[in-house]
Amino acid sequence: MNYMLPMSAILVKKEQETPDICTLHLALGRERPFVFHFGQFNMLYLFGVGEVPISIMGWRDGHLMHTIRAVGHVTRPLSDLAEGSQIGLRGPFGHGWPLEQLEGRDLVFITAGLGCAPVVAAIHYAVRNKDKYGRIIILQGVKHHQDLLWQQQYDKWREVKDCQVLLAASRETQRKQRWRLGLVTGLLELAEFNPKHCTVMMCGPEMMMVSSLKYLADLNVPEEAIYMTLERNFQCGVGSCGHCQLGPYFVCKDGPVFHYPQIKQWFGLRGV
Amino acid sequence: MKSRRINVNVPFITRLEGEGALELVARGDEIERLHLKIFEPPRLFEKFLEGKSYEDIPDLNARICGICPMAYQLTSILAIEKLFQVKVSAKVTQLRRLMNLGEWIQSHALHIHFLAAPDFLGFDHALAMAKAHPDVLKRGMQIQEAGNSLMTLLGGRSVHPVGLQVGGFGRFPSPESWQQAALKVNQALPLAEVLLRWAAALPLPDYSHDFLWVSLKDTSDYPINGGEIVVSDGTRLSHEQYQAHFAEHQVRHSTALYSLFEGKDYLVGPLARLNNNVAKLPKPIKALLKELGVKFPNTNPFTSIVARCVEIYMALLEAQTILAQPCPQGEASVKVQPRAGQCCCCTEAPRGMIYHYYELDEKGRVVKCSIIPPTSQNQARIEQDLRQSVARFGLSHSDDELKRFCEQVIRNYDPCISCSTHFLDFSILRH
Amino acid sequence: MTQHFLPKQQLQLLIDCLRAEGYGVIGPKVKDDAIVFEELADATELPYGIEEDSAPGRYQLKKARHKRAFAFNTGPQGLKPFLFAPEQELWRAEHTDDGLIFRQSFPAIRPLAFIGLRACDLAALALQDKHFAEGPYPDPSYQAKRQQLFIVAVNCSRSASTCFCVSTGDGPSAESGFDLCLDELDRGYLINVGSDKGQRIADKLGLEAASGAKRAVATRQHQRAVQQQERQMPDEKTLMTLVDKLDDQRWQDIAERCLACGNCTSVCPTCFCSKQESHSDIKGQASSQVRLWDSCFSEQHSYIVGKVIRNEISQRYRQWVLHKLANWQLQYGRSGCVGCGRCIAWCPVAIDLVEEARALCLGDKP
Amino acid sequence: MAKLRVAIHKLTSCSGCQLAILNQGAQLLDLLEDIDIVHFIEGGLYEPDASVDLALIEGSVTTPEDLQRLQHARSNSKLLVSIGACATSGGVQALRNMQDERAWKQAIYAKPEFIDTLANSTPIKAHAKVDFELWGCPITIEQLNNLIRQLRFGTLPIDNKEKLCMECKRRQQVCVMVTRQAPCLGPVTRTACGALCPAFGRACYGCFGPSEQPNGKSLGKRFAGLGLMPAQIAQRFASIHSQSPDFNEQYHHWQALDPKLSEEDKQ
Ligand SMILES: Cc1cc2nc3c(=O)[nH]c(=O)nc-3n(C[C@H](O)[C@H](O)[C@H](O)COP(=O)(O)OP(=O)(O)OC[C@H]3O[C@@H](n4cnc5c(N)ncnc54)[C@H](O)[C@@H]3O)c2cc1C
Ligand code: SF4
Ligand code: SF4
Ligand code: SF4
Repeated sequence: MNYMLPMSAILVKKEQETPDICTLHLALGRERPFVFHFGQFNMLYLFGVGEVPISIMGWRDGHLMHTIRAVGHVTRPLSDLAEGSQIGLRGPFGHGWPLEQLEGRDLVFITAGLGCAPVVAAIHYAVRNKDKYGRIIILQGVKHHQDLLWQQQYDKWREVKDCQVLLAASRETQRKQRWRLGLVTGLLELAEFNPKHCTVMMCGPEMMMVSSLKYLADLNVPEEAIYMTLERNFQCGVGSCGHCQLGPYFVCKDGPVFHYPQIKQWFGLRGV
Repeated sequence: MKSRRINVNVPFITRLEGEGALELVARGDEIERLHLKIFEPPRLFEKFLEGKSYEDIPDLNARICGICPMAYQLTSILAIEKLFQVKVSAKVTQLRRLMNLGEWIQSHALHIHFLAAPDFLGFDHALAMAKAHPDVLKRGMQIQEAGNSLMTLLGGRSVHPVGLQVGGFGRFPSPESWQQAALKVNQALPLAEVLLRWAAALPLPDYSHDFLWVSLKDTSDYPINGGEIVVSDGTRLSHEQYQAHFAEHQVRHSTALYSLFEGKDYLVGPLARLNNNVAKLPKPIKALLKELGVKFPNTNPFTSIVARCVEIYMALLEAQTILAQPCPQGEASVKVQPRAGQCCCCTEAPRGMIYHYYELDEKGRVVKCSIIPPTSQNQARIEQDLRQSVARFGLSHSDDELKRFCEQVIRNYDPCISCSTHFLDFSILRH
Repeated sequence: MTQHFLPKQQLQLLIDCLRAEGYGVIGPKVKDDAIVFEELADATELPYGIEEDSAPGRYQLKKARHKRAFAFNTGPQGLKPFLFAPEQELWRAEHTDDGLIFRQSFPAIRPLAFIGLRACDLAALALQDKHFAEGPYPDPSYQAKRQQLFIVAVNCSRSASTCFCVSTGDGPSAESGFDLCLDELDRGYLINVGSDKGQRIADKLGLEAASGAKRAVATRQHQRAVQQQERQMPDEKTLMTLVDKLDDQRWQDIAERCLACGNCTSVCPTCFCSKQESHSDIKGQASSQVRLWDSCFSEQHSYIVGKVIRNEISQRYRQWVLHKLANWQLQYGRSGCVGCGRCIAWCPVAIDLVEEARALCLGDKP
Repeated sequence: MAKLRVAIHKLTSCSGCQLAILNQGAQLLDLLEDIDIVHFIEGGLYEPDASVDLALIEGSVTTPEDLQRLQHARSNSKLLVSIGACATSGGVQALRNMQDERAWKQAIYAKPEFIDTLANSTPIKAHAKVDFELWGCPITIEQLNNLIRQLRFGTLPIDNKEKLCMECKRRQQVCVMVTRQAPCLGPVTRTACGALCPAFGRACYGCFGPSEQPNGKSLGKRFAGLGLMPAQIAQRFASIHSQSPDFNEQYHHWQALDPKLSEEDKQ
């Protein structure tokens, strides 16, 4: 693989999830499947506009999926692309979730806001391979309940045996069935899992992860059981551009999924 | 006889540098009132220059006009250098002239192709002309690029260049950029001849009439930033005598100041320059003019487009000669020592003579200044020309024809309304 | 290590030999009031009799009494811009009849020989090698340029006031990383061979062996350069304590002075940050992806949607120092500072890295 | 794809930024494949009422007419982009905002009552919603073309507020502040000009306006260290972008430290 040079990909299908979030289904111009780990990312390139790091959502029907929120210079026009358009793609880059090493453990997924793509991908995998794992706990926080992507998906997961789905809306005033008002961290006390034999995977705003860590500590979840994915500015995606540094780590190359003890010293500090 | 009441109103005369209006009031065959209205908001340059240091003046002055910024910079620099008794090297003087030539080339090329040519080829604007005459426009743009490249070579950019300073240049250009500019000039030079032939073949209406013209006249060269002020009536003046003979006054209809020579209107600009200096043209151009049967001095304002083409040709020829020499090296400026006093200078901007006057304090800060751009000087002349030419053209023409004619007459002068800092709105009121 | 002697007049011979081997020869010249590395036509273009007078925020060339070509120490840039170009096209995207295609861009690469690099430049090169050439994603154009490089180092016979390579262990004399290394004496050069490539050139020069006396002069020069250095960067272990000083008040003090202009990172021979831009042609048919030098002092460096992670100047200066002096050690096995002093001289507001590091690590009160 | 309909409006200015269109050279014809210029008085197109996708506004607001025309332009266009120093900060003519403007007019024009101007020269954003700004005096052809390209690609350009020093260093120019003690505004000025002034061996005078996080205070102090008097430092900030808040603040700060002024204050 030439890590520097994008390959072209065709946008075969676009699913509009919400007004500003869509899932792109991309056909790569080559036969063999695109090998990746959940939690890894690609650099997507829009002609003449630029490149952005986007997590890999999954692979379905021979197509690679990316879920994108239209927020700015690149992601807006990228989300406006018509089906049949071509873009560039480099990847996969970085380290994903250590899902293969977690057999037999309870899996706790904590996500908030819209940073859920890399975690949702992992949940899919875990549910599909349910027999390998213990309980699956899905904790998701959003601002308003209609912000939740893939509502039906969550409902389906609810039906899965040993799977617990807990939702929280932080800016809601009206109570709604199956929703808790407040922050995602508040859901932890409702979650039923074995703190001694679990793995936590987190994704979302750093503030949310910082406070989740406190709750997890209260629940006696060991730090070694915690993984998290981080977001930084990526220009190159391969640890060359220097933008993504967190202490001695290059988030793109050493992460974006980190084992918490590894980055503990640097995590959650202002302006680091 | 019952007089026809005519009312034409064109809010903005287009294809001028900057914007302005014209008001024409006529009763029957009599023009009662004819005003070139310039109402571009005054930018009060002369006032905010007060207190500014001689080092900052060239940069601020450039902003008077985006089309001929260099002329404003250099005129102030030359005036101040006179006061500070700075002697710059011959090399510096020559490079400054090269830069002036670049500005003439780009400004004239822009005027000819974007502003004037549509009049003669029967289009409303150059973009419409682009389809029918892409070659004409392309040629113009290539010549313009050559001019810009000279400005860029010596000033970093063609609009508000940064290379000039009191005492010389910040630095001499690099040999590579010198070569590049030479290449551009060499490519443009053959086009200049084609251009002149093209202009000479245009069906120019003949509206010759008597008027005064004023320009610099130098002993050796075609004048740009040297020589004395010469009026077509034979008067010769030093720059210092300018204020005694030329006076400005304000009129109600315009924010620009009117300038008169001993109470009379006069022309400045390429036609005035060429009329005074045709003898200084290089041989090949003289020969070509002869071949084409074009004669200067000429009192038909419509030939000013030809004058511009002549100047482009002349400028490119001279630029080629200068650029054929090796790229200059070494110290590009001399040290200057500010001193208090008064100074003034006239140079030839693309559109005609500019006059700058400064009074500086002992640190070289402006106490008072006065800047008289070419358009202020031409303004009275344009009105006079319109008065005569419109009468000759005939008021019986339709309003639309009249409007077009007036605009064309005005465009002969290439008034730069930004530098006189001003806007043109056309209205004809006929009783 | 046998040393040879090249008489002063024969320096041109060295240049000619290198050229005959197919190298473009790059060396120091005076340009725009500084020593810059540019293609040399011949030895006469070298900065004979020129030294620099540098201090925090100041760099001035002065005429010395001697006529040596390499009496200066550093210019604003060393090797970095040649290997890691300030602006470089990485690839081009084009709309063609076959759809969107991508083409890798390779800069024109030719063998270059550098004359006059210093020990600190070589140390910096070793660090850039680690970053650009030795990781899991090596940079192809860096590698290609690097392989073609021939280095003629020169040992410093004096130190500028901003130099502190002794304390970082990187100078003033080069120990490795060169093909040839010179000690400049009044009448010529001692030449040390550092590689087979270097040996081949040395053989062609037909050198005489250097006398003991000449070698003694070189040793004295070395000692003088060592003694002249007043600045002292704390040792690496001490520098690691910076990671415990994230909340030090000093960062705020520095931020009042720091312009966050990025000059220090741009002149630093080890800094490697870059950003990318897409430059499309006017027709929107082809677009090139361009890599540009960037700096951790710019806002965009730590920008993610919704926020700038290092939003304050104090945080950016902290990032620079923390990365350069401490975290670099974890990333590449040593501090990222080679003691060249460029960031001190070329800081427009005269911030002195050593002074700041000492204040932070050792509590020095400047 | 339909062409982008563009109107170019000029308020109070020197017309220099519009030249970014007319100085394109032969590539202008390529540009015109993509855009339809419908209003551009200097270019001979007069359609002030046409509705457009993009209005480019050159110049500052200094008269009631300027203001009217701006409001008109805003309501006729989907996107409004101010171009150049005049439009983004008030430009050079905003120097008058710092002075007693009425007295000025009297001095130049014998009959100031003929001239109708607003009290100040103000940027476009003071009067209308602005979608993007191109800074620079003048803007460059590259800035303009990049804007148009990015709009064609369905997005706006990245607003690059990086400091001039970065561009200067990338071009490997030698710092004039360090070698010549020139009072360079590069460390507080926006990138995009190509670091022209340092290339000519002189100090940047800030014609592209303030950069991100300009530490004007520290730079001003450095100028003092280089030997400039407070009034001279104030003048450095009172050039092309005197009314941008960052430069204005420094102007007032240093002007107040001018010994002559504080003498007068005491009296
Ligand atoms: C590992 C990782 C995974 C991500 N996964 C997803 C995902 O699955 N879905 C999703 O919608 N978003 C994801 N993001 C966030 C996404 O990268 C940003 O939203 C995107 O870069 C914003 O670019 P923009 O041009 O639209 O926004 P603007 O705010 O206009 O950004 C301007 C420019 O900043 C630069 N930039 C580089 N890195 C970033 C960054 N991290 N955030 C913002 N700007 C950046 C880019 O060059 C970008 O064009 C992920 C980010 C990271 C680091
Ligand atoms: S940090 Fe400063 S002294 Fe150290 S290598 Fe970089 S520029 Fe040189
Ligand atoms: S993070 Fe800063 S210090 Fe580190 S390489 Fe990048 S620019 Fe240099
Ligand atoms: S260096 Fe500064 S003043 Fe000079 S052109 Fe650039 S921004 Fe303008």
